[in-house]
Amino acid sequence: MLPIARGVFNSLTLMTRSSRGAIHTVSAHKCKAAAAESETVEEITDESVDEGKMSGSGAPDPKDRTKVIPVETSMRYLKSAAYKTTYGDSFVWTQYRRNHKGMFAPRKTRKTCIRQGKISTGNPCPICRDEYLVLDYRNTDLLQQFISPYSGQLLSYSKTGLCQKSHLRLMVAVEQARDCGLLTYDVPFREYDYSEYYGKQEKKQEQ
Amino acid sequence: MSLSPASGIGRFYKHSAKIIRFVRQGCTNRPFYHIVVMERRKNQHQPVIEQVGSYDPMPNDNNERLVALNTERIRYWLGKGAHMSEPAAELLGISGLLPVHPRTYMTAWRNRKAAAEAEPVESAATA
Amino acid sequence: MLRAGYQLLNHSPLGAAKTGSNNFALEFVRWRRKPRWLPVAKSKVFRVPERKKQPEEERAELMRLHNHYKTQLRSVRQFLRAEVVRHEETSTADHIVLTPEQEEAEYQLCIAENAAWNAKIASERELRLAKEREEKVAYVQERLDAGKLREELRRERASEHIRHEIEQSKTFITRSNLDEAIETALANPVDHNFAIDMAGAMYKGRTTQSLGSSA
Amino acid sequence: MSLFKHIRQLNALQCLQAKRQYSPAALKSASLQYDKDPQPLFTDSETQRLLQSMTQLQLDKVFRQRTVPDNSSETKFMTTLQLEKQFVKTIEKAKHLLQMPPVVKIKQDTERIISKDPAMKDFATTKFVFTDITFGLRHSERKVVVRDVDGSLSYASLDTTKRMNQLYFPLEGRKSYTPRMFADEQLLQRCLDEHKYEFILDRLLVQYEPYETEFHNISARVYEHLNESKQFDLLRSTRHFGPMAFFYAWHSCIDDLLYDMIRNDYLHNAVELIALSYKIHQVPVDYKQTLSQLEQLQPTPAERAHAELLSCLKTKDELGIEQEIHQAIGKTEQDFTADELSLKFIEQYIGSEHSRKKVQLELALQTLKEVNLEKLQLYQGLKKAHGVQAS
Repeated sequence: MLPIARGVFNSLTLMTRSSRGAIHTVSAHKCKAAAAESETVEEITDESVDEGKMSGSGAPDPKDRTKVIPVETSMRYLKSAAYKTTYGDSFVWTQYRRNHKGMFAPRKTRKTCIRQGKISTGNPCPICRDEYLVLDYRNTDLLQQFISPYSGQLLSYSKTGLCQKSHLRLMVAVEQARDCGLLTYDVPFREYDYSEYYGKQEKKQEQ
Repeated sequence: MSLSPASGIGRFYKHSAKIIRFVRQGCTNRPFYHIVVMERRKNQHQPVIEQVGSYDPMPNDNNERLVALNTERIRYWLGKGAHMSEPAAELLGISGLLPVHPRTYMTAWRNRKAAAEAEPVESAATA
Repeated sequence: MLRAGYQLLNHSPLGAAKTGSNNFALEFVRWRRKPRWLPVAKSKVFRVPERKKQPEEERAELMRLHNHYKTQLRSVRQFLRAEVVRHEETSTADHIVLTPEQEEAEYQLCIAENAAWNAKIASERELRLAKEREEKVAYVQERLDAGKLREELRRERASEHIRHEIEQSKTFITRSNLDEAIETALANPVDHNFAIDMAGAMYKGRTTQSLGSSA
Repeated sequence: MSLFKHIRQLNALQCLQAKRQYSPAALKSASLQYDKDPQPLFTDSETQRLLQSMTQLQLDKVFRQRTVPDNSSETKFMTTLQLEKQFVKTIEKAKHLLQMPPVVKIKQDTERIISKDPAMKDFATTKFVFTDITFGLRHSERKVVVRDVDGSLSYASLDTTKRMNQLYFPLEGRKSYTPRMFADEQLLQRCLDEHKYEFILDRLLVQYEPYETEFHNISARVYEHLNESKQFDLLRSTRHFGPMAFFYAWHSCIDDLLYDMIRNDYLHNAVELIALSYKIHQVPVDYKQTLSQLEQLQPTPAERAHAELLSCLKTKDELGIEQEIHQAIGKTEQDFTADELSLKFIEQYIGSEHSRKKVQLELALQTLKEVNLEKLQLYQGLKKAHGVQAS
């Protein structure tokens, strides 16, 4: 348990240094630490031990994204209290604001937030900023947040603020989930022409 | 009267020679043909009178070559005295709509002959 | 393209190489043919292209097949031509073929339809015109009544005026009673030269010397 | 474009898996099949009427908000007359939306060779598939022929025909590959366990033709699962309810559905279901008389829905005291008489050897009877209290 406490402390000190954007990351970090504590104790301790070995300071780099988070963890995270405290009842993307010069945002969002396994920007997109949000077709709770309840289509990146890479991954995941039947959608109505199936036989009956 | 779904914008004289032939659509290294009716004297990049089918010469996953033919219109145009280019005539012959073109038979026997010649060579090589 | 190729060919007078040495000599992969107007290359002048021999039996077979094919196609074409003609005759897609009786019947039908329509419209028009006429009559009547009323009122007012004038004329001064009037006027001089104070008391001027007397 | 590329790659991978897994999902659980052609019985006008009546017409469910790209609505000012006309149109539209998918037997693939030409052997290395794309033809009458490498010309198999039809005249929503939901046994099972019956069946209709083996297998599987989970309310007032009821009646496992109907107080439907099963199995019981009596007493679902729509027009004052009592209790006098008739009929069925869950059904029936009796007493009491004359 000690390493976790240290991690939390370190992240708190980080908070004083960093800007507004970091607050979110920190709180997420904290919560995740708590969540992971309750769920996957060994995993986290291993991680922190490794980090301790690697660097003297022992603080995990909040911008590092080399670690692959399994989908199952992400799905559990979405249901956990940590997620709840971070995002509340709103969607993952509702609180996110894009930074841009001038009055109007550029038409497209940035190409990617993660370069060479690290977050390369100060304001990463809603998916990239939280490493525990994994886009996968099994992660329906997450995908559902990006689908419009009115038209059933995917929300545009101009609304959600996803980077282009995440958006592409999201599109693929949603399409796969629909294919697998994990996400339901309104199937177009098929009209049947009965005579196409019964026409000949009815004629026979008439004769 | 509205245009029929496959009609083109090509202008033509009533008594000019029409021909049913291929027009190469598609791109480099990926041929795809429209089967069209147009005036015989025009080249293939000019507007057509009507599209009556399509032909995909590259086999698909199931090892099939797909051909679509608007048989009603083909019959109409042939009845109107339209000519046919040789590949188009071959294709229509293969489809069973018209008699089989001699060239198809020719390729068939040439292919058979080539296979028969290749076989003894192969058997000799293996033996 | 060809022109470019030509220039390239002519570019190196030494005929050194269209490959390699010259850096900006682009080499076209697709259209590398010599221009039409250049003569045959020296190295190819005496080359005789080999002609493929077609076996005699194959030629005969192909001839037979072609004859066969042409005959078949001719009959197919004939059939299709007949089909098209038949279709054009029977089809009602763009033109309608009618027998004279049918045409007559259709004409009668149209006439009847038109007559019925006309009758309907005529009855409607009758109704409308009658209504309009009535309205017009009513309007004119109304206007007349109103005019009459107006005239009466005017008369009334005029007679009233006359009566009033007659009433007034009784006090008029005429030639006959002129002297009388003069006398009366002289007998009763009226002096308008007076003043009135706030209390309403009248102070006659000229004849009354109240101011002077009081002073 | 890049998205398509991604998906295509994934699909290619899936196809490999799907081809391996293709057979299990389709072939497994083919326990219940139509052993002979169900068509004459299904298209029979009486059967159709029974099925439609059983399906019911709940406008809220038929016209639920759909999440489709264009789900715009229009607001209009109308006179009462126009509104009434619009109501009639609405009912027609709802009926159209409830059109039942046809029930047909599995079509067997037959090889029909048009001509054989041995001289054309090896004329090409691949097969040629010719599709007639003449404008305005129906799918069933579109000709697809195949010229094989050995020179024989034949009509294409059903599979190829469907593929070509989808290629040249695409049906919206149908995929050119088998969706993983249908190909993968576990995914289908998962969907079933999550009770997405309507979604599965909707998708099934779009993906497969009614005469295909997969259609029969998967629909049979869904119906069986539904019979076990007893969530019949999910399909009520959808286009799948009719074929489902027909399926149960055909395979004589109507008891669960019957139980559900009795519990929900759809006695009229219960009678129809029993009548349908009698009709299919040709049981010598005279059900027609009861049915005709019931029909006289109770309106069809379309009429009921129409009345429901019209009732919005009336203000509260216009409703008589009698109607208010009906609303409060939910039944009219006619309903009570109809209930009596149907109860008698159902009891007769439970008593017979055809029912399998007698105890359960009897219990449900008993409960219903008591509730009904209470309601009747309340109804009569209210009527007396308000001084409404017994008609």
